[in-house]
Amino acid sequence: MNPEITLETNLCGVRLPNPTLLASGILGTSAALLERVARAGAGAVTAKSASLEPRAGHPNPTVISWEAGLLNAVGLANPGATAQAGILRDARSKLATLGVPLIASVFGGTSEEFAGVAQVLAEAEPDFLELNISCPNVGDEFGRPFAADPQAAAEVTRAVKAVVDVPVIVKLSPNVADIAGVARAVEEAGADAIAAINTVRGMAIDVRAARPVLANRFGGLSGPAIKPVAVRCVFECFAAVSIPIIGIGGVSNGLDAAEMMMAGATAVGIGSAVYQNGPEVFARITHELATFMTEESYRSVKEMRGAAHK
Amino acid sequence: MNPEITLETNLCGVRLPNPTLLASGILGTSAALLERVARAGAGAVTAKSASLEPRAGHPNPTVISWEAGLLNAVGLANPGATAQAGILRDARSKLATLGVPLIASVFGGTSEEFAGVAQVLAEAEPDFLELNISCPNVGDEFGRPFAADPQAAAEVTRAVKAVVDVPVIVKLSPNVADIAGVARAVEEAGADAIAAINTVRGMAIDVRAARPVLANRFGGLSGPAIKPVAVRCVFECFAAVSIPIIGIGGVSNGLDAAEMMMAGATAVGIGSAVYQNGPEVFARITHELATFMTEESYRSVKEMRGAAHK
Amino acid sequence: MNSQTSHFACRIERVERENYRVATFTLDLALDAAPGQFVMLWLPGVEERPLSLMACDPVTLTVARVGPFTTALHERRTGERVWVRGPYGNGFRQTGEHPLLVAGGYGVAPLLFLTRRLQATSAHPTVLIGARTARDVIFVERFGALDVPVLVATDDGSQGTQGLAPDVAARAIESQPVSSLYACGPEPMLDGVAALARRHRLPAQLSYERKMRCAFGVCGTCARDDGWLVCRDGPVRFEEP
Amino acid sequence: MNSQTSHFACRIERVERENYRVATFTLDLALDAAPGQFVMLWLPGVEERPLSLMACDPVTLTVARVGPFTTALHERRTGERVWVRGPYGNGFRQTGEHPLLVAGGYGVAPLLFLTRRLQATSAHPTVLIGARTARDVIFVERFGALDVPVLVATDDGSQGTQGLAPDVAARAIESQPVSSLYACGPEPMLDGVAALARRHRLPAQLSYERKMRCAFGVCGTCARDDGWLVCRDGPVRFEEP
Ligand SMILES: Cc1cc2nc3c(=O)[nH]c(=O)nc-3n(C[C@H](O)[C@H](O)[C@H](O)COP(=O)(O)OP(=O)(O)OC[C@H]3O[C@@H](n4cnc5c(N)ncnc54)[C@H](O)[C@@H]3O)c2cc1C
Ligand SMILES: Cc1cc2nc3c(=O)[nH]c(=O)nc-3n(C[C@H](O)[C@H](O)[C@H](O)COP(=O)(O)OP(=O)(O)OC[C@H]3O[C@@H](n4cnc5c(N)ncnc54)[C@H](O)[C@@H]3O)c2cc1C
Ligand SMILES: Cc1cc2nc3c(=O)[nH]c(=O)nc-3n(C[C@H](O)[C@H](O)[C@H](O)COP(=O)(O)O)c2cc1C
Ligand SMILES: Cc1cc2nc3c(=O)[nH]c(=O)nc-3n(C[C@H](O)[C@H](O)[C@H](O)COP(=O)(O)O)c2cc1C
Ligand code: FES
Ligand code: FES
Repeated sequence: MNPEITLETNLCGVRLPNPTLLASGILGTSAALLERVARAGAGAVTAKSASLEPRAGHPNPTVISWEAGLLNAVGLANPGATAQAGILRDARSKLATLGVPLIASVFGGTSEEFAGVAQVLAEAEPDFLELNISCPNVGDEFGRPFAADPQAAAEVTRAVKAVVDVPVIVKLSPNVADIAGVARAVEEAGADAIAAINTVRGMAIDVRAARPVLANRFGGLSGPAIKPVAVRCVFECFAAVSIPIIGIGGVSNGLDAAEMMMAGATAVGIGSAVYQNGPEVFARITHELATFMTEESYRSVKEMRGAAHK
Repeated sequence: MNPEITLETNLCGVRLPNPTLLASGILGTSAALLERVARAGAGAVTAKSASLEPRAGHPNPTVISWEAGLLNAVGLANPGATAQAGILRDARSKLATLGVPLIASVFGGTSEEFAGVAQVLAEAEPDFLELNISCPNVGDEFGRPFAADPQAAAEVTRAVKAVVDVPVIVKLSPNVADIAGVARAVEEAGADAIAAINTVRGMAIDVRAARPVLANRFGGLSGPAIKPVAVRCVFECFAAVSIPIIGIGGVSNGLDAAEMMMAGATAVGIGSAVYQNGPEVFARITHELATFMTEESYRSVKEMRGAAHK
Repeated sequence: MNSQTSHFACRIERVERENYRVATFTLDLALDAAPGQFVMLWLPGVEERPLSLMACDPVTLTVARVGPFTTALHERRTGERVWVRGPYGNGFRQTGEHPLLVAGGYGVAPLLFLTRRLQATSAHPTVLIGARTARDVIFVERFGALDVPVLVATDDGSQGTQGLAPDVAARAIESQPVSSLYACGPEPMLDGVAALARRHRLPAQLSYERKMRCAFGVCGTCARDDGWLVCRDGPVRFEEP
Repeated sequence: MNSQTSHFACRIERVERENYRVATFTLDLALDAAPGQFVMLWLPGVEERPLSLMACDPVTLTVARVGPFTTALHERRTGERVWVRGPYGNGFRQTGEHPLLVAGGYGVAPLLFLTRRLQATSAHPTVLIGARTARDVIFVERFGALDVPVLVATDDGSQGTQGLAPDVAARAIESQPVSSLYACGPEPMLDGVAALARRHRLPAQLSYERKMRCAFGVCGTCARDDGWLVCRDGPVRFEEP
């Protein structure tokens, strides 16, 4: 790698060795897995979203692949906040020596529950708390996600900010008419950063079974199919807010990562690309990004940020 | 084709020889092209959306392809309502002998404009008027599409229904938090059918140019990438309304068409698939659909409608 | 997803009872797969679960009736449909001239597949079937038909040698040439075989099970404590001597 | 779109002036394409337009400066970037032993490409370059270097034979063996060549132009009155005798 190039990323004052990070819900179910992904080259890792009580998740099929991506309705399976705090503590000590920050992910059915879970997880001292207000797969239980409405999104943000000190990332949904409006609302409510996007609500029907493939019927699309949606959302958010943005959705190579940053992302989340490449995808993407930067004479990732807005 | 199988489709009392139809904005720019697509096997054809005044559309690049679909921001280029009425009249006489119905597509910046254009086009006596309240590519000029808001969508529908007699299809957008709510609103406002979906708002950035590829920056995604979104939207609309639904989005073979119908579609719109196969795609999809029906012992397309809701 | 359907819809061509709780299902589907790989079998409205391939052309599955999903499958008749996606995971690799294959329960299935593949090479496999009691012993005839030596071990001695499979395997290692170990069965059995392999400095390949969702290394459901993913890194784990 | 970029970013390797308004641009990009096919050239911030291939390896384009887009291209220097997608459309097919190629304006470009390909077969092409006046005549040396007979026709007789290209072509048909016609140039010239072909019952291949958007048969922008799509069905149209 060209020694003149730095991939170091500053996210809300926290140093990431590179701008790629593991998105929530992909492999982040245990401390050992989070460590494995960090060792494989991720610049930060996000744990699976946790709720107050343990959740079994939906029955199978819960995750399927198709040509252009994945469709999932895992249904937020997790061991509950207290057990999750244990996983996070364990992960934090494993990650410390690697210099890879840890992002905890919070889910709740109400603002109060979000705040409660956030408090429990914050005790494990992760570097960030991410609020998953945008899961499209638990609507039957919880109704429309908070991210569907600017007011509701702001309220959750405020409730959590009131009880924790750690920087708070709010994860937004693409399944709205105006994501920029939601971004503005959570920024005003005190969010330290935005993550965009969670999955795009979708469905697949098996025509020979004449029924939806996912047991939950609806699910979230991720992977290459949604990259243009994610890039558009990040672009719109960048124009609307001044807090940093984690760009997530369909990134599977270094040029995709550069595209996200040019749209306005400070860091780039990677999920479904693990499907093709395993955890090694992080090292590959980082390498491709550095090669691109050398070719195009960028010396730091910061120089790329928002470049497509000029 | 198995003689016991019928693909005949009844859409608001109008007979379509088969359930596939040409989606608006694809090839439907002239009477000759509409006739060509009808001869190639489409069960109905939709003309390009027309506005009151002629529109040049956006500068190029306006349409690009990528692995999982197309991204376009043609910007509703059209010759204006009066010239369009001429094209429609010409098309109608060409289509009459083929027994292929004609759908005119209406665009306007206000409810009044929608009604005005609808009146002009209705004079050409198309079989249907489709209201394109969901184009994601003219936001800079017209603000958010009417389809982003149930009230606005209902208002446009009412305005048009008040001035025309021909059946009115309202074309919805997937770029909303709750498409079923919009579907319900336009049904109450008198819509005779729903078309779902228009394109998904997206963007592509060329990283070596460090700028959006489309001259309009934002564009609409279509093709295979959006099929799961379209299937989900049709499924949600079917559960919400009782008027017929035209399922559109990413259909590129007979099984996709069956999937759309099982989600709840009465007829199936096809656009981007023309890219791979040319107008011959209609005959191929119809053939594949008939083969599937034979294999699975469906005798009419009606039997498939909504099958995945059971 | 149709153009690129996530699952193959197929029909059951044949059902053969192996014993009171195990049956073998042959489907009208051919896959290109290696022994040790598995598929996800979906019964719409019921569940979707991982099952090892006993053969891949046609796809053949040997399934123990243990709970709701496997019961639903056992109730399906010839001609009825099931849905399959896969194959997934990494299969067994060939090591050594005189492999000893240790099978517990439906673990016989992938090892029968492996035996067929090994016989196409210069290897001379021996199979050891472990079970609680005689009525749990299956596949003796299937292996016999392949002309491989078959040892049987039952906990109660009601068939073959009395003893746990790893112990009986240990005795075999002392009495005949054994160059490598393969095992598929309950985890305590795998642990026993792993210990045996370490003791005798033999390379071992052990096939593990965990609850699964995606089956392709994304969701993290199937991780072992050390972060090893059964679906993607396994299900076969290599223990070098 | 990166993983699957819509455009290739490339650099201009060489610029050669052909005359007061036409220049030839060689890019550092190789495509697999046939004569008659075209690419979409994008100048970010300016426009994207169709241009015929004069060669495909490396991609070479001969462009007349006629308006804002072509002016912007003419202002680019060696080493600067342009973006390309394609190739698109259907190229020329080989017909006959003695093809006559009629070129108007920058229509010489695809016909030079065609000449090279025809020379790799048993055909003996003759080229006729039509232009308003001597200073509009380009590519005489390029064709000369290929050792093909080159006829020139100018409206004012300032170079070669005086007359419109189709008329001069008609005289050629009477004086030498001609088995087929190819033409690329302004539409009135194509109409003239089409009439000539009908009169002499010769197969003809004519390359058309229309305003374009998608270039791959989706948007309908480039349709002729009869519903024929220049980008997808053409740009080359076959007129059977
Ligand atoms: C790689 C692999 C290969 C397998 N191959 C075979 C085979 O060839 N034949 C066979 O009979 N069984 C096989 N199994 C086990 C099979 O998947 C379980 O027996 C089946 O899921 C039981 O489901 P049930 O509803 O009938 O029983 P349950 O009552 O649900 O469970 C019975 C047992 O199955 C386990 N189980 C539950 N859910 C899952 C899940 N999603 N994934 C995996 N295990 C689960 C439980 O932990 C329990 O031990 C395999 C499992 C794996 C992981
Ligand atoms: C298949 C095809 C191959 C072509 N090959 C060549 C070539 O090899 N060399 C060359 O110099 N030119 C070629 N052209 C024409 C070239 O695209 C135009 O000259 C160019 O678009 C002019 O753009 P401008 O902005 O410079 O001029 P403008 O002032 O915009 O227009 C000048 C002329 O170009 C036409 N034009 C405008 N927009 C378009 C558009 N989007 N697509 C096509 N034509 C348009 C106009 O009708 C007008 O006649 C080709 C066109 C087509 C369709
Ligand atoms: C199997 C799976 C599980 C997921 N679980 C979560 C989750 O628990 N919390 C969350 O915020 N996002 C979750 N997501 C969304 C991802 O974090 C990410 O936003 C999305 O997949 C888009 O990125 P990608 O295209 O790189 O996968 C999940 C995605 C997948 C595929
Ligand atoms: C190039 C292009 C132009 C379009 N123009 C229009 C239009 O004018 N009016 C409209 O209602 N929809 C328009 N659409 C949307 C299509 O009608 C259709 O809803 C969408 O492309 C999804 O279907 P598909 O995946 O089969 O293409 C256009 C789509 C494309 C690709
Ligand atoms: S089952 Fe999902 S990672 Fe193994
Ligand atoms: S340019 Fe779009 S159809 Fe030809």
